[in-house]
Amino acid sequence: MLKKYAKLIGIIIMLVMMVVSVAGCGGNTAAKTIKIGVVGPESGGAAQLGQGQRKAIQLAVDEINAKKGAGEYKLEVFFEDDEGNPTKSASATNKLIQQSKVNIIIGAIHSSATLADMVVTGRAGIPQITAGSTGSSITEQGNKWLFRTAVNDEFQANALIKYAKEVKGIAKIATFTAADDYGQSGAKLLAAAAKKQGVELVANPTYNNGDKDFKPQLLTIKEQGAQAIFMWGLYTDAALIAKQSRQLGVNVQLFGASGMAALKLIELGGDAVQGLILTQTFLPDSKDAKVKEFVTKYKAKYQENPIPHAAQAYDTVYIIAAAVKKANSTKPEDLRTALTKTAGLKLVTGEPKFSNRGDDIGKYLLITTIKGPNFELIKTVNTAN
Amino acid sequence: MQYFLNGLPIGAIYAVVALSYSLIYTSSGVLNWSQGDMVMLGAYIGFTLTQVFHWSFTPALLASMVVVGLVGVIVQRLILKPLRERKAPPINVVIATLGVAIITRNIALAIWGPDAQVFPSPVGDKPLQLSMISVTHQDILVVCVGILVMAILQYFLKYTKEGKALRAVAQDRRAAVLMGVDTQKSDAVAFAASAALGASAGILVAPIFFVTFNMGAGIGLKGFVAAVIGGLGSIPGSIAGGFFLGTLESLAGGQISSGYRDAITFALLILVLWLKPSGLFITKSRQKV
Amino acid sequence: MLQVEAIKAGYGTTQVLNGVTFVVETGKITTLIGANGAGKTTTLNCIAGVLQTTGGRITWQGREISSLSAREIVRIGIAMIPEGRHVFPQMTVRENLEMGAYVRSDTMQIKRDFEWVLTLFPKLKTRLTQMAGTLSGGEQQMLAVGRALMLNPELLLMDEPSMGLAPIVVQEVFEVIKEIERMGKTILLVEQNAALALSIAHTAYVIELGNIVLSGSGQSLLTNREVEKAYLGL
Amino acid sequence: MDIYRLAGRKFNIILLAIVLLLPLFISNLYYLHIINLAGIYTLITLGLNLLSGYTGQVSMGQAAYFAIGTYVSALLMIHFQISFWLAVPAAILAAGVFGALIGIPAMKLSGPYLVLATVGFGEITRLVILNWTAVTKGAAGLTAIPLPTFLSIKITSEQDFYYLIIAIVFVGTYIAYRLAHSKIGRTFSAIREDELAAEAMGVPVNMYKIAAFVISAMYAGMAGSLFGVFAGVASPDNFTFDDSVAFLCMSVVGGNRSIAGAIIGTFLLTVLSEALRTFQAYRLVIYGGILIFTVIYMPQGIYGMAPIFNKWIERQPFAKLLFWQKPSRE
Amino acid sequence: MESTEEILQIKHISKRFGGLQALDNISLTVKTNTVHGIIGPNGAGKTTLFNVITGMIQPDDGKLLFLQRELPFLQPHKLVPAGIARTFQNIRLFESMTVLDNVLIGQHVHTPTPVISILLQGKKASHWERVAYDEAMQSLEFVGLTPKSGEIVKNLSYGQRRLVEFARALAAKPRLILLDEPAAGMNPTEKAHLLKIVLQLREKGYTIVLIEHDMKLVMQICQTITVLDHGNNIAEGQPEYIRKHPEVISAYLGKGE
Repeated sequence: MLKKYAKLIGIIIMLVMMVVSVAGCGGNTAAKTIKIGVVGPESGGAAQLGQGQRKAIQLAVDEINAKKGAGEYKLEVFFEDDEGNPTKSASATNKLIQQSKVNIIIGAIHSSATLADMVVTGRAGIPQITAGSTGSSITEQGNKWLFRTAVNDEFQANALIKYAKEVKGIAKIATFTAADDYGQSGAKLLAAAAKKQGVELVANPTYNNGDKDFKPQLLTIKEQGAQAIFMWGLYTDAALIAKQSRQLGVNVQLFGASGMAALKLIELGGDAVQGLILTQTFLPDSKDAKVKEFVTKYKAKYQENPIPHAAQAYDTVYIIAAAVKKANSTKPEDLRTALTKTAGLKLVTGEPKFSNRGDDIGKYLLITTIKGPNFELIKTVNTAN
Repeated sequence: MQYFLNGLPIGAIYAVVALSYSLIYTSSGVLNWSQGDMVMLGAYIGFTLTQVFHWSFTPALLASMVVVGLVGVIVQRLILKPLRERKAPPINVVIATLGVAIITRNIALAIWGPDAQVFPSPVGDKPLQLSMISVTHQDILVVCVGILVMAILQYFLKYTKEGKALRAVAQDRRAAVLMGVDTQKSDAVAFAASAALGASAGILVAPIFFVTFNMGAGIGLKGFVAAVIGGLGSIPGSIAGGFFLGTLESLAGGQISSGYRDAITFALLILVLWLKPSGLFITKSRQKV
Repeated sequence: MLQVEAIKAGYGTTQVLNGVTFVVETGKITTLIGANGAGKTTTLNCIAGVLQTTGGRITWQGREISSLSAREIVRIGIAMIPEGRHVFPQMTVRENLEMGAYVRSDTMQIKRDFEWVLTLFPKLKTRLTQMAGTLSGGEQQMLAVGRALMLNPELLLMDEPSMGLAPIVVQEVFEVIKEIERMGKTILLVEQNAALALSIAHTAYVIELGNIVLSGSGQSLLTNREVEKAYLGL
Repeated sequence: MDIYRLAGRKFNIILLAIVLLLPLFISNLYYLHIINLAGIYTLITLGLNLLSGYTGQVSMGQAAYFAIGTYVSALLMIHFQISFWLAVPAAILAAGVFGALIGIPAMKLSGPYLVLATVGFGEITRLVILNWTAVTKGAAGLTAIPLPTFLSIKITSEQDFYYLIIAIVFVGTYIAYRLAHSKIGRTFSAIREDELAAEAMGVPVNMYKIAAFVISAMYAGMAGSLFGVFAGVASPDNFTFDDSVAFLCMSVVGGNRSIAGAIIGTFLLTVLSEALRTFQAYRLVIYGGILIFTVIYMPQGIYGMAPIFNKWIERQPFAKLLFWQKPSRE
Repeated sequence: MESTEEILQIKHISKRFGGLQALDNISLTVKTNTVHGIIGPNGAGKTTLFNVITGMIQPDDGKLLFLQRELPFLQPHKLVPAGIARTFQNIRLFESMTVLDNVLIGQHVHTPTPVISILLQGKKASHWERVAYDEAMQSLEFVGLTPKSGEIVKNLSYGQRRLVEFARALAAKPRLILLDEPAAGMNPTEKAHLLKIVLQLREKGYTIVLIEHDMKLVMQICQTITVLDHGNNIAEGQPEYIRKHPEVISAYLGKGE
């Protein structure tokens, strides 16, 4: 009969409750503290992004607390690993909101995870700022709780195509993008931008995550006679694509977006990525004072160069600190209002200012190229325009 | 032609990984899901030896095969042996090896970090342009070393005492016992040999693919698919399956659809399983190692 | 001399041997005959160390070997030719023979024994590179015998060498067995084909339901009506 | 009526009360969220137990049916404004059809070949979802999946979902229990134990095998529909090979030859993977270690251990109520 | 109550496995309500013949008539409804299920599977479950295993497992029962018990074909015995006739030199 099993269900629920009551004892709320929850992939395929984000946020929180940058409020930060999995990300966000009682969420990095988290933050009414997801579907939904300090892919796609057409005189392009949330949105935006600016898109192959052999697609691109390849994916993929295209004798101009902007790209790609043009929001060896200061501190603490995601996450904490100070409250609605009015900050990656969709339109968009072991700035574009 | 050529190096690697599956499957009937992570481990050890300790390629290859081979023995002793002694159902064995895969992968993440690492090709990756087609030195190296490794395996199985014992156990466990063969030892040898095979595949792909902690999952699965397409448990079948899968992927990716490339591979796999479960390249009764 | 004293054994909860006792004299053919399921193969498995006995003892040349594993039994020079031959089908004839000498390390002597086995089985000599699985049943039986001889064993355990073979081939196999005896090897032969086994055996034991019910010289049992009874249940 | 029964009945009432009132006690909605998630996964594991535990057909592709359930119901709800209660049967049906589809080649396969075929099916499904962007929106996934309503009550909060999920899990458990403890379950087990003997006893083995695939697919499809509305979004990242593996682990760790095992395994591993979050990088190492330990030392899963402790349990009044298994058939 | 009606006719069946002629143009007839023994040395083709009858092996040639109707090959699950049940040489039970469940599987084709009723715990389901249960318990009682009905099969002794298999075949309510070495691994007491059961079954009107090596048993219970050797039917007749048949004796004892 069912009884036997019903009992077992009972036990499990009880065990869960026990875990609940034991674990639930931790959270005590001191007055005048703002709790920030951070969700990101600290393990799994994109672990380097999540770990960079974590390091930068910890750095920013320590600094702000040391110099009382958020007025009377002390910043307290909670990190959760989502492995880049949307279900786990939603659970982690839930945990931060319900158990750690955070007032605001930073995260996630994968667009699919951010989208899943948005359901949670939206239902709970907690502001969420993603410093890593660039997919256009995130801000297209008109979710009032969501802000983005990563640069919108649409800006990047437009800027890149424009640069290719006007400066490099390229008329026929191919896109080569990852079949993941990031790449698929990039492909769509690049195609739209190309159409808008009258550039012919001759091929648009994709690849799946984890693919390592890109030669078949590169051969197709070659056959179609593209003058440039626009990549939209992670730096490991980009480095391999660059290498394999050179091996196949596909010596066309390569373009890329901020997702692959890491010094590792140059290390991994070697000669093949020399001359690659990509947009990014942050250059560690920039002469800008803010950048220099950030890089110096980050290096001192972690003995490595920060990745662009780290810079964006770092800025995000400063934006939150300013919003708390301005709102003088940790209520979600007050924080949200204060965030929408963000202005007058000069940070590492720009002068943040949110559009009514939640996009940061005060970002500097840097068009850079790879020269030797470094990125070299070609031109700075203000996304507000 | 170019598509076909491009499939060869990756095919060689699939073939080596497929062999490592076949070897364990025939000799001890175990479907070892941690095989892909042995590839990863081999790549990392090779990377560490060449890049951190500045060894040259060949000793690094050999050392990494030895170290990963030992890992294989440890896995056999600590996990497969108790499972066999307890006559565990096959599904438990599969899950245990999955557990090994999870552990190996995450230990690698803890040791070497999440970043991809460069493993420069020992011969450089400049392309050789031969009229319309181009291949790199590394590609040639992969195919050559891959074939060499397979030849060494073949030599080991054909001409050494332990190798022959391994085949004997695979073909008739009971009779092998009557010959005085220690089946536990030959299981361990099978695990060591197939882990070492995986390691060699890891070092070969490393310059092409970079080294990442999660590189094993994809290569492992493809190697397994190659083994089954060719005929799980057969050496010539596994090799043929590897090269077949490599070239098929190259063609499917270039000519049909890159996004659906793996879907095509798997659909073919299910078709092969359905119509000819013994493998495409095995003509008569299933041939064992 | 092999002495089997009151051994008991079985599979799981079923007892197959209920105290089997017999002796195998050095340099002679001893045969164990009986109907199907009487316990012949089980007895051989106990001697070969494949199955552990649950009672009684087995001694070989004065040394107790009841608790040795199959591997250790092989090392002390006892070879078994299993029922159904069990050659390694995907290995060549040569490799099969080499597997027989697996536990030996005296390379020179192995080479000599290899030649010797080939003179004993000239047919195998022409098939050295052929896969064992492609041989005919009789050839496989020869190979199984040859493989066991590659151990250069003192004692040879043979389980139903006539099974599944055409009568003419069975004759050949038995010729070889006699030949091996002439070389001074000790043989314990288990057979269902009683008449044939008795005709070449020095001593014979009839086993029924896990007990030895009859013994005597091969010739004497050949004419004994009791044997027929044990087989046909009269 | 013996004491066991009497106590059992009283216990059941208490249990029912606890289950129904649980949301009132749990103020931390995160825990409710995890319970809800585990409840959804339980449906998958129940189906998987019937398939792999009872019928002996291992599947490493359950995530595919889960995905089909999610996408079919979510797309129907988004594009055709169909109510959740109509979308669910459609999703279950669709998943069932695919279950039959993979069941057909599976008839001829066993062991690693069957495992690989199911893995292949899972991957094909995921890749199709990923690349068929016109319908599935590709990797970006479906967003704004509508919330279900029940008698004009909109189900929004974790508590609402709790009752929705618990009700469906209850029905699902009941059905699985009835199947498992009937002629059908008995026939499934016979196929697992010896296909040839079952065939010789007149069992149409192939038909039953396909039925097992269809049932497990339907369970996963049901779970998928729930998951869609619960998470509000769905993307291919939710339905990977790793997820299929996780479902299989839940089934085996809990004990795949029982219905209770599905519930135990699912809740345990779901809670465990959340609880281990604090251990950072080593948590997956611990997770892997637990898997290996379980399959070696508890080959029948945790529930399979219960009879071993029966003697001990009998002496402990409280434990007896919970765990004691009557030694023979009811 | 000797009957002359033929229940099973095997006509010119041949089967080759590679180089081995396992069955060579075998014909034999089993009469209703008899115990028919098939004997012969190892490898004579006895089990192959059973496998052909039960549809597990497709013969190269020949046909089978059961109750004057032709039997299809390769559809083992259709044999039970036709009225044939079998046991296996190496005992093929559902090892980790209870004795009762094993026997209930034998009932499979005789009770409907009312899915809806099963799910709703309906009357129909419980009625048929009860019917099946009663039948199964009767089979178990017949072989004397009632007290063991709740045991897991793998915990039973060899002889008991043979009986479970027997009970399972009985539960299929066949006209014809094929027993493949039913006495193998049994001790004398168990054999005596088996003998009694088989004789009782015959009294009840069943027809039984058995393969057996224990000649004593075969001679005691069979009305007709067929002797196979190397795939050939070398003798057929009553026990007395078989016992004295010279070819039978030489087949068993070997021809010597």
